[in-house]
Amino acid sequence: METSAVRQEGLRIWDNPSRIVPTLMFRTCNRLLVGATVGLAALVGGCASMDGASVSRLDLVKQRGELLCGVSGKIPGFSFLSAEGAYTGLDVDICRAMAAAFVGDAEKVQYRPLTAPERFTALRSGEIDLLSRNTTWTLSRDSAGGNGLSFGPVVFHDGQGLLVPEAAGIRSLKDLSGKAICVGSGTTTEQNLNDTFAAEGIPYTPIKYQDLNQVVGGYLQGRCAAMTSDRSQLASARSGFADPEKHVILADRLSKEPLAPAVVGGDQTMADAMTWVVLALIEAEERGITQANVNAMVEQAEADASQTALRRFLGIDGALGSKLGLPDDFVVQVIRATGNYGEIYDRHLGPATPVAIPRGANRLAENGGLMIAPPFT
Amino acid sequence: MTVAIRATDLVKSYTPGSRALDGVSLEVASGEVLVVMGPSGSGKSTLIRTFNGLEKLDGGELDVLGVRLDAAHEERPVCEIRRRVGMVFQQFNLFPHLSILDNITLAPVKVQKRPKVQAEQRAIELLDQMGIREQAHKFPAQLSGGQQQRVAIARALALDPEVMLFDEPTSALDPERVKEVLDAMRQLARDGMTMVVVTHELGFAREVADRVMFMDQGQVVETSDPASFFTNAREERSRRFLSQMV
Amino acid sequence: MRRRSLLLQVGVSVLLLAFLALLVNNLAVNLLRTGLGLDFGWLGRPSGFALAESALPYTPSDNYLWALTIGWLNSLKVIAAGLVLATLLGVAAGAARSSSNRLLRSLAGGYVAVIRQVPLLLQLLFWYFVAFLGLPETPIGDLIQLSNQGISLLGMPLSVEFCAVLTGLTVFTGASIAEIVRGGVNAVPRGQWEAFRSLGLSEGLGFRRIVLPQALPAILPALTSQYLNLAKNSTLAIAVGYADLYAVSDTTITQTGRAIEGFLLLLISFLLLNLLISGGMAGINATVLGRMRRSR
Amino acid sequence: MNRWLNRSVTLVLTALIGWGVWSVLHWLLLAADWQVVVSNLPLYVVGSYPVDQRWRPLLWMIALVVLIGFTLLGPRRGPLQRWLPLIWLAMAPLGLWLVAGGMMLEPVSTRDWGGFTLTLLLTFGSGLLALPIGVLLALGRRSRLPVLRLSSTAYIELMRAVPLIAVLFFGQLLIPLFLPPGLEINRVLRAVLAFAFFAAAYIAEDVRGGLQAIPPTQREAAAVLGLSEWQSLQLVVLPQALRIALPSLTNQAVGLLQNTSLMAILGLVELLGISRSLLANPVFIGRFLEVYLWLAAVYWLACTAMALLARHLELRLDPLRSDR
Repeated sequence: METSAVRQEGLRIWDNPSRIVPTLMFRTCNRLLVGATVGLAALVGGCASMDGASVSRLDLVKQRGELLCGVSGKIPGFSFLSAEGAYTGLDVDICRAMAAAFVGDAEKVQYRPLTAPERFTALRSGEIDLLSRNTTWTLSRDSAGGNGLSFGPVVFHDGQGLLVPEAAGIRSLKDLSGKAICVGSGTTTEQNLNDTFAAEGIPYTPIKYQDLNQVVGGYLQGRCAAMTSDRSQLASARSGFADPEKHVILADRLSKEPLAPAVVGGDQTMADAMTWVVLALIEAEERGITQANVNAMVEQAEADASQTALRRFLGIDGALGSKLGLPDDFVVQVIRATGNYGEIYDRHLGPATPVAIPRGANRLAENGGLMIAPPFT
Repeated sequence: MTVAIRATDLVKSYTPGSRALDGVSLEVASGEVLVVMGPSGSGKSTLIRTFNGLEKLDGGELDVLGVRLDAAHEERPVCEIRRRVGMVFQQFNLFPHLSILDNITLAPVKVQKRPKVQAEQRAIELLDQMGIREQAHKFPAQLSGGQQQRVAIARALALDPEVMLFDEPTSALDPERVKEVLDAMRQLARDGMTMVVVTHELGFAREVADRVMFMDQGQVVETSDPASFFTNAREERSRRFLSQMV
Repeated sequence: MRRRSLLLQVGVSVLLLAFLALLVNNLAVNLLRTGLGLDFGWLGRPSGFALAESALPYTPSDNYLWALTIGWLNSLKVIAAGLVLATLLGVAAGAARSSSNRLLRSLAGGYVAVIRQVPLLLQLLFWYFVAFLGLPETPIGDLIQLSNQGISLLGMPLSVEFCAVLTGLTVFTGASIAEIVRGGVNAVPRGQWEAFRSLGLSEGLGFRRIVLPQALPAILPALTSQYLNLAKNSTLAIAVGYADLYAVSDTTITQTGRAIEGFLLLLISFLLLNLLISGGMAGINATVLGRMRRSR
Repeated sequence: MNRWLNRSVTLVLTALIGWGVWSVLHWLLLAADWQVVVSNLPLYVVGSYPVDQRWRPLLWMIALVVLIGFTLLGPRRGPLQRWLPLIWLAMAPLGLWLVAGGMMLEPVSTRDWGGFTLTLLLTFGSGLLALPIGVLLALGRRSRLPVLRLSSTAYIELMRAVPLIAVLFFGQLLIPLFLPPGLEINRVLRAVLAFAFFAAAYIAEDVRGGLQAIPPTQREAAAVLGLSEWQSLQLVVLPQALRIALPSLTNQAVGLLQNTSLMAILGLVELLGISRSLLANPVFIGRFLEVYLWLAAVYWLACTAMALLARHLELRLDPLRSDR
């Protein structure tokens, strides 16, 4: 019983000295409690059984007043360190939306730039609360017997492709037989590459790097005949080349890559909260609610009792938020902070940006895409 | 006359089967100067190192200034003895990282908790007495061996000991430096200090010692006054030793 | 006093054990929370990832254990080659620093001064991304072919990743070895140099036959620790895409989520490697010292 | 004949050096584009530190540079010289306060720390932590008590057998698994701890070497003066041992500074990490050589300054080059 009380209060050392002072006494008590508890637990040894699952990570986040969000930090359009020193991108806005819903302030996010190989360990170990880092949703990552994560809805439908220099005369996978291919290690990209080429019986040499930046470096320096990654990333990388028109993305699609945020498995409260924040972004776009008009929409809905569905969505009726452990007006908070899904997409990947990826499969279902939200009832 | 040191049947062995001290008994009176002589390996250094607990006894009993030491002794009496007994080594053993003044004041300040100013005043007095006052702010490596050994004597005296132990204080010195150290020791003896001196300096022994003790193979061969020891030693071993020395 | 030290020891042991127990207990609690216990069964499952180079046959359908073994062998390969080359370079540079030619001396001095003050990781990145990937296609005769796809020496193909790691480790460790050699050589009395010169021996011969053997007893122990450093530093290969033990472990840990188990295996492998190197060096040390003693 | 050999070596080397200098100049003047360095200068220095607060790490760094200059070039004697060691020690807490904030300054979270500031903080922090741990381990390894001796030895040997990257990996990703649920240690602090515990094992061996070089008679001399074992250690043995170990401790410190670059592999944006992020920017793609040369210059300067400082300290502690 003591243990759960202790666990809820995350003790953070050294991060923010100003916060330590006012709560010092409280913390000292807590530290003593932790000491006493773990001391006892140590005596009992391995027999100690603790029901850690009963406390959701969401409570910890709320108590801390800040979301620890794992991002890549190196992919333009998704998460990238701007010259001003701030992270921006679609993945980053997902973190911000979560923070707006969880703690009421989109700026209360600590970004942890993670390499692909370390991201799951970081999530599992509690180093981050939520992973929003170009992560492909797969069975083994989602399952308790695998990486033990819980994925949210897809925020970007991608597919793996191959980028080759046009002059090399490579037109299909067969032309890559025996060639070196640059790939990021520890990614599904690596496995898809292997699956596809093994199935076709084409030999190749994988040159593995730790992050996309080095994959691009290796490719541009001519180490590999081709580089492979999600097609969105290939497009984003190519946009920065000195001569983008001299590189082509092969028509072959090596995989489907539904990219989605994830939290640690077995924590239904946290997973649900994450899921419905993403869905709210999509639903808001369906309903035409934007950052600019959200306040007006709220006023309008409050005035007009007949708008029952809208009133539920905006948290005026129905207390949907409470069911998730969130404020009832979490949707409003989120849209105020980041805008709807379409706005986020346009801001970072739209035609006006340097990356400029056509929306394609990421359009709303009503426009022929794959994005759709279940009913908010 | 009070007894400063009384030793009864001291036994010390480093390796099983051979004894560095083999039943040594002696008495040193307060104010007396005892010179211990003997060939190397005779156990004389070991003997005086037992007096302040640098060597643990394997047998026998010691009474130093009223404090008892034996084979089973605890730490506390050793501390008490060391506070009241000073020692000077063959290799001076000054602390190379401290200035001469700091070498002398270290123990008075840290152990006896005397005020720093007072300790320094006393140190200067002692250096003056040793005739090396102007070296106070130098470091040991800048001094000659004779000067270093006089600093070592001053360092021991700074604690106002009741007994001084000298372990071959001149053996590491150049011959022309020996005299200045012996002079300092002579002065000390004249002032009435109780001294136990292990040395090969026959002249010093003849002139200063109240008694001379001759040791060989961990045993006391003979003890007598210097005049009779040097002119008319009783034992064959003593005579052979003396004839080699001269 | 004896009782006090006994008490102190018991206290320390209890504290240490309690601390370890606390850590292990926390680990157990945390693993339970995420529904995973310690388990090495996954080692037998197919890895599903390819490796760019392997000393023995390997395909993605081989199991994780075999993949890790290949990684270990790759590490061993680059370490072994690095030991030999770094020693040669280090001894040459160390000798050059005592050379009578001033230009050669200062060149060797500059090499040591620059290389030792720049992080190895940065040097590796330089060798890989700038030096080796910048190589133009240059066949030098039939036996040596250079290109940024790989290097072929006497018909033996080497990947650029391997070459970059090897070069980086060699150059970096060589600088440290040069310092050690110089220290050892300086410890040999100058009279020995004058002696062989007066006998009419050339500088090189005198250095090899007279000075170096006398410097060896001082050099060897320090050399061992440099060799161990080289082995440990080889793990930085991950930064330039060479499939060494650490890189394969890293991929394995990500794919399986078995961080603790993977880490334990990594530790054991490195302890093994260390034993191998220290054992070998102890042997060499004994031989050299034995020979010196006999010749005396 | 020997002279001919000498001359030909000189000739060949001159040709080689000439060729090297010519191609470097050629590259510098014609091919190099320093935009990637110039336009991102603030990022290299402070990372993503809030723009309006950047003066704080900058102030700290300027203070450091001034202090280095004063220490190396200032007057040998003088009132300030006596306080120098204390001022140096104060630089670490000062830097921590300036960078982290709190106490009148706006707090800045560690996620915003980066660039050379983070490199220096990691080095300072872990170095200051590692030294006392290392000394304790060295003493433990020489202890008469078997439990203390064996556990210290085991720790030292285990740490020295393991590559640093594995220790850092442990610190970043596995330490949380060993903490009670709910207890979190900040990521930068975890890195500092990992570096400190790693370096402590190496420092322990250097200090042990120093301790072994002190003759046992020094302890005896201290004992007969009535100094307790602790006093003799603190006043007589350790000061001498540390002075003897100083050159190797300097090497450890320089190594520590260089090794902080490994955090780039594990996702901290210190100097090398921030550079790798910058190289991912489409505008600067492929500018490896410029960035790496620039970094090499920075690291070289920092390490050389450190070595010079240590050399200076060595001479100051040993004004007479006295020796037993």
